[in-house]
Amino acid sequence: MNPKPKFAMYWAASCGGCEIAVLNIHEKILDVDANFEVVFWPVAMDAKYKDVEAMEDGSILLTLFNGGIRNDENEHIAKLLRQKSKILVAFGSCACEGCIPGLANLSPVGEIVHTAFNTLTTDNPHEIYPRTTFDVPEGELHIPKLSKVLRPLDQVVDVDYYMPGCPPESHQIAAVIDLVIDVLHGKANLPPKGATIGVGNSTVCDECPRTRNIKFIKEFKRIQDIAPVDPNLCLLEQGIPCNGPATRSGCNSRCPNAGAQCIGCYGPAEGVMDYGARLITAFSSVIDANTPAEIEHILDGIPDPTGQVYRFNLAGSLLKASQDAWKVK
Amino acid sequence: MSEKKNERVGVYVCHCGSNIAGVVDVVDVAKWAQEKLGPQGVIIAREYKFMCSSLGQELIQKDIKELGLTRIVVAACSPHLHEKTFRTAAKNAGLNPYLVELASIREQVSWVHTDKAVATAKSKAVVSGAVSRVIENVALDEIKVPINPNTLIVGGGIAGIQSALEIANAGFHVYLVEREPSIGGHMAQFDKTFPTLDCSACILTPRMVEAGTHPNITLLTWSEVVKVTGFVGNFNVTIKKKARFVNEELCTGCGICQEKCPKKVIDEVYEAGLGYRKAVYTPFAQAVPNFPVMDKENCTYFIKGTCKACEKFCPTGAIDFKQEDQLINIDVGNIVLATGYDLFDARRVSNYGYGRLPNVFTSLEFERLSNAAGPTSGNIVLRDGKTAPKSVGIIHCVGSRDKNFNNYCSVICCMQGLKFAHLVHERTGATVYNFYIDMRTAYKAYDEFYQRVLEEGTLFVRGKVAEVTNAARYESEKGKLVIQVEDTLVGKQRRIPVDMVILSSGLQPRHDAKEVGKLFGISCSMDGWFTEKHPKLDPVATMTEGIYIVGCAQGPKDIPSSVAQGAAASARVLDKILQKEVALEPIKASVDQEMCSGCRICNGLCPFNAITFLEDRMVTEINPALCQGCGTCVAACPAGAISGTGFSNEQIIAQIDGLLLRNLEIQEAVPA
Amino acid sequence: MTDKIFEPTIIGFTCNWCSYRASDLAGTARMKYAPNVRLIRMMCSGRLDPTFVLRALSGGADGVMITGCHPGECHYIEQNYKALRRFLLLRRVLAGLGIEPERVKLVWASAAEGARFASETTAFVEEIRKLGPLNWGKPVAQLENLQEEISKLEEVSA
Amino acid sequence: MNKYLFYPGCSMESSGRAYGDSIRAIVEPLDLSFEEIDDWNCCGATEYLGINLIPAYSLIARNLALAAKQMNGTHTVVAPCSACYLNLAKADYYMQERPSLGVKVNEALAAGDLQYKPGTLDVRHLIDILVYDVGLEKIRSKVVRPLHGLKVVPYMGCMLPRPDYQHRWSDHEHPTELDDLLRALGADVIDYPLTSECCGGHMTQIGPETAFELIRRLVADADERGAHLMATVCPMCQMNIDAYQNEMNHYFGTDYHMPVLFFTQLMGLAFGSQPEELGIGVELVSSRNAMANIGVEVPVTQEPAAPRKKDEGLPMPRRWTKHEGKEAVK
Repeated sequence: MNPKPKFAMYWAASCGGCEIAVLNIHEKILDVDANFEVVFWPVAMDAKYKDVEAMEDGSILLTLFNGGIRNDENEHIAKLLRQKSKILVAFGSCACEGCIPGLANLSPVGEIVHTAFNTLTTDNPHEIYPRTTFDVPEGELHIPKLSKVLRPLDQVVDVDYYMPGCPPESHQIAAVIDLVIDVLHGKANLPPKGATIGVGNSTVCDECPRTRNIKFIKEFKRIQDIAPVDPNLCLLEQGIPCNGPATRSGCNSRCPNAGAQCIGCYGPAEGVMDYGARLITAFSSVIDANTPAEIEHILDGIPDPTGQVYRFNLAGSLLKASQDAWKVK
Repeated sequence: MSEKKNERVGVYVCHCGSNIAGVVDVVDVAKWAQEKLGPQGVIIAREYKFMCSSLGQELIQKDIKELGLTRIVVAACSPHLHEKTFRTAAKNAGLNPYLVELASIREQVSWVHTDKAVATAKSKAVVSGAVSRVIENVALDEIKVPINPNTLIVGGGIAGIQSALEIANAGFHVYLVEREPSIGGHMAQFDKTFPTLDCSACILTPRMVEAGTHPNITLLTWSEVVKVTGFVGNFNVTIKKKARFVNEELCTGCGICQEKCPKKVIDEVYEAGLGYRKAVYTPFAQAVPNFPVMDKENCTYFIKGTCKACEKFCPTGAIDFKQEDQLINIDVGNIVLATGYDLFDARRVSNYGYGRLPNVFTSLEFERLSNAAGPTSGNIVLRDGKTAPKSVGIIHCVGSRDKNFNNYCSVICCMQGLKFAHLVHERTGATVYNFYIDMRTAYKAYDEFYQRVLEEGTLFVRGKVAEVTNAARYESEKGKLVIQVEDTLVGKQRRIPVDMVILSSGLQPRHDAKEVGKLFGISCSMDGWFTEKHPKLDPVATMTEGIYIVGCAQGPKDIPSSVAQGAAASARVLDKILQKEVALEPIKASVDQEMCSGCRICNGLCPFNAITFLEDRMVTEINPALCQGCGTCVAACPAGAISGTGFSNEQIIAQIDGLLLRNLEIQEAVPA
Repeated sequence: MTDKIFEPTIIGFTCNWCSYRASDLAGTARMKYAPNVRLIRMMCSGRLDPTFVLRALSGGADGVMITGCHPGECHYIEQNYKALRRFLLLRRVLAGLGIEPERVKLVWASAAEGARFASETTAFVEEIRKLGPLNWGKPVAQLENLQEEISKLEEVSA
Repeated sequence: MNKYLFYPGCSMESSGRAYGDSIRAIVEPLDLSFEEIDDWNCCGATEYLGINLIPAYSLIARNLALAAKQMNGTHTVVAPCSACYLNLAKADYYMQERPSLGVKVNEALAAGDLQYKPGTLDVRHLIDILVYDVGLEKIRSKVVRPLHGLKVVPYMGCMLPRPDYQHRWSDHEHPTELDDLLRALGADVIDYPLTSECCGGHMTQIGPETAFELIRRLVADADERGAHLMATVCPMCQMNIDAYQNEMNHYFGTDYHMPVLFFTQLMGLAFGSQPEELGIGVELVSSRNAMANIGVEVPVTQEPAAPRKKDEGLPMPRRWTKHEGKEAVK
């Protein structure tokens, strides 16, 4: 039989949760093994970049790329895998739209480095900072250089498909893998390029079982400040800024089911240009006040509006995605 | 953003004589559009002296046919002026009218900027924006809905009566709803009407009777509208018919009940608080209908549980203490609001002493005083009810043109003041002073009336009265009302003692105008008058299709203008009725029910109740007929499931990019 | 470029019934005002989707002017209040992104207030001129060269 | 026990001692507690603001600053004198209205380690407190000796109702608070059209003739209306009309005898205090005859019924109420 198609998975700036999610598909992983030859997957197996560099272009059928582009190493591998892969999937919220690491775009790199290496929470008596080059007897060592901002994958290379989620739900991953396998056996066709896969076509509320009424919010509260939270009533209706209304469905409203508000990891619905904008209108639309003073007072209930509406999407947002963000080279 | 469209766009830059060409280099703009916007799909860009001329329009039509243009941009004046013109032109050339965009380079550029280079540059941007936008435009068709031929008219004053008669005479049914027991409105309270001085009742009552007996008019007095749903052509209205406690079938209007009723009450409404009525009453002799109503608050029976004098004496047993309010539900196609005005409460101007000084009267009080049918049978006397005044001061602009109260001019006060002057002069021979800021006697035969009053010897003092006091400083002022005023013509402070002061109070929006506006889905101006669709070109229509405003509800005006508006609105209504169906602007929002998550964020946003939530399918739906196209819900939908025709996201985003000239390097603009 | 005064580019959103007519009136009355604003007509200020503002700012506009009927005077009865609510939250979010909230301004102007429209426009252009070109990427831009930053830090370490 | 910060003002210890005494007499029965502002200073009266704004405002603001330091539980400053009230209110208002002024004044205050943030305090006049906080009901309930038969004209003076920065008064042209209060004491209150006219203020010092004319108008009209006495809320009004009435009579060759008492003195009487405790008798135009009207047992007369009688007379419109005002203005 002809050789199995090649599969690769890589983590750039990410937490590793996406890998866990992939492994979480249980026995389905065997199908992956049965149908694919895993050629590159740093978390799961040992492999060298040079091996990948040695592969011929387009030789990898499917690459799941998770994590955003935060340093020159990430960027190098992203470009490399793009070159070697037929299908490059931006896998997980980080690769799709920056996710939590993307929030770092709100602060200068120097500040980030400083926070990481020299604040109360860090035990760094000699104030030793990373340097990009270091001489050792064996020669000069290089560590990757941080870029100014974190970029979602598609701001660096061309992306075939997007699979959001922090991490993507295992059942969705399984479904996607099934799909690809079906495609391999000619039982199905690939979705159009650029499509978002492994998601529903509406927003979280669509899957959320909580009852909903017309909303008139006089006060926004953090969930921990409400006792008791009504288990059956829409959280937003209870004054909790829930990102569900604007967040792509597909997770079976995991968080609201668990009694917590949706934080938006599945990103915007189809065709939405800016996720944050949708939440801004969502929240402001339910405010029940007409005078600037009253409205401002109600808005005070959302302590960090920017973080609230862009928690997962800052790097992918309209403003951060606009040309000039990366001009400085 | 969206994939490249292959539209064939024609751009037409208008010189508007020198209006545009004088400041904007139109030739350059056209040339630029042809070159730079070519990649976007501009295949022809022309400039012409007057695009709106028939030749200009033919130019476009010719290109549509010969060059197969699929989109048109006309860079000329404001869309509010000629959008229709060019849409129609396109339509006649077989292109959907909604594929035409106007780029305003006159009102928004050439008329407001001076630097030719800058103006030309801005014009390019504006054109570029319009081109990007028009490419995203989609063909739209007007929405047609049938029209119910019945009409509701709210308010039975002269404006409402006029409107009702016009429509009824044309053969269509009218429901005339009046809050008070009788139609007639304020005009029924007046004695004479300026400038001709014909007796108000004499000219009004025939109209009232006609309205009351007209086969096509259903009169609903002592009633109020409580609920309105639906939309132009198809309104459903709920009316509360307040209990009269008099059976209209049995009552003959003989009036015995009023005679026998032992309870005397001050009549705050018809007699302006200057006279009395009974607890069961018809406001005035010629009331239409002439069934009395029982005033529950004051009726001895309702208070003490005994009396029933009226019931005992009623020859037809029409008195019915058990009667209850009833709700009537009707369907109408159009609604005319003729809800009138409230008189400015003169007690607010405390330095004029009304309410404190007995012999200070308001205009409405004076109308009753001078009315032959009034409490004094037309004798103009002081509040003691007998003494005739020897000198009378008439103060204009009370509560009007005063930043402490109302900024606007109440229009009628000057003529009213002159009328009063004449009546006082004629009936008492007293010396009459008129205190005015400016004498405003516009309109036919009005100024002639002013001249006449001047000749009669009325004294005019130009100046705003500071105060009216009964604190005498000099012997001559003892027992008089002293009017302290700066005579701005003489440049002196004057103290003028008089026996009687008449305050020519201004007109105010009805105290409940805002609520009524909400009820019918129309808005009020900052002063509180109902807002017309266009102050000059569409004064009786409102933003809400099928709802019209006439008379003082729309702003202060005199009887002739009110009557004219009443008739005008009827013409508009009849036009609608005769068309049998009405075309609605196809600017509407709609929900993609696949994408709608039923989050209900939008549900609270529509003041026109166009948005409904389908509990069964847990999705939201928009009724296109009710939707007014404001687009608030479109902007609000967090799932991006609501889209709006005419002003879609694609159109506006494209226009933004166009205005910012990003479309010139659109390829680079889209990352990755 | 740098030596001559900065001419901001501003996108203005107007509602069809009040503020756009106000701008028309300013035109018919030949009132002169700053040419930096390019208008987009919508049916109502309630149509304003924050996306439009973000798109404008990310597309090269230095400021955005949103205009509508006076509160209580909206031709759609109360939709301008909804615009107000969005506007206030949007400003907070922009501030969080390092964009001066003053770059987005809300102006009420009735159809009769051509003069107001003109003066408010000119005033806003001046405000933006003071703020300078939009450089919302500030936190990013501060960091011209990462190498320098880190080498600086290195000196500190013994 | 309602607590207030109290700014007596200079006259309370001199020309207007009777006012001070009578206030002390009514505070307790109405269980009010007035805490005097420590180290307060003159408010500059009517003159200083006309001479030099910044120092004048600073002089006033010092009191506000001190009061602000002292406020515990209350943020209301009560001034019994109209001039004091107006000045304090004015300073508070304009420091907010014109930030530049606020800054300058605070600079000045800083010299004394003081500062005042406008809007911190509520500046109110005594009668405002009595009518709107204590309430007429309560006052009526404390009356043991109704003033039936005492014909009084209520004289508010011009500084109290105007300018009405905080909309405290029923009406700034013809305020009725004093009327209502006196009525509550049982007095026969006469409608006094001049209630908010000027008493001459400091014109008595710099242009007596002008002041005399103003005083004459007030006294003459009160006399015309058959008043036994005038009740006032302002030490300056009281002094002007009381102390200069004689000279005024000389000047015009008239012979008016119109006693002027503080409304608090009448309250004290109604509450049962003795005239001497209330400083009644110290006035120059003696109120002895006037007082006789209540000293003796007079038959209880009803409050004047509504002017409308059963005869053919026409009814009067309802009286204007503050409540209606709120609605009308909304």
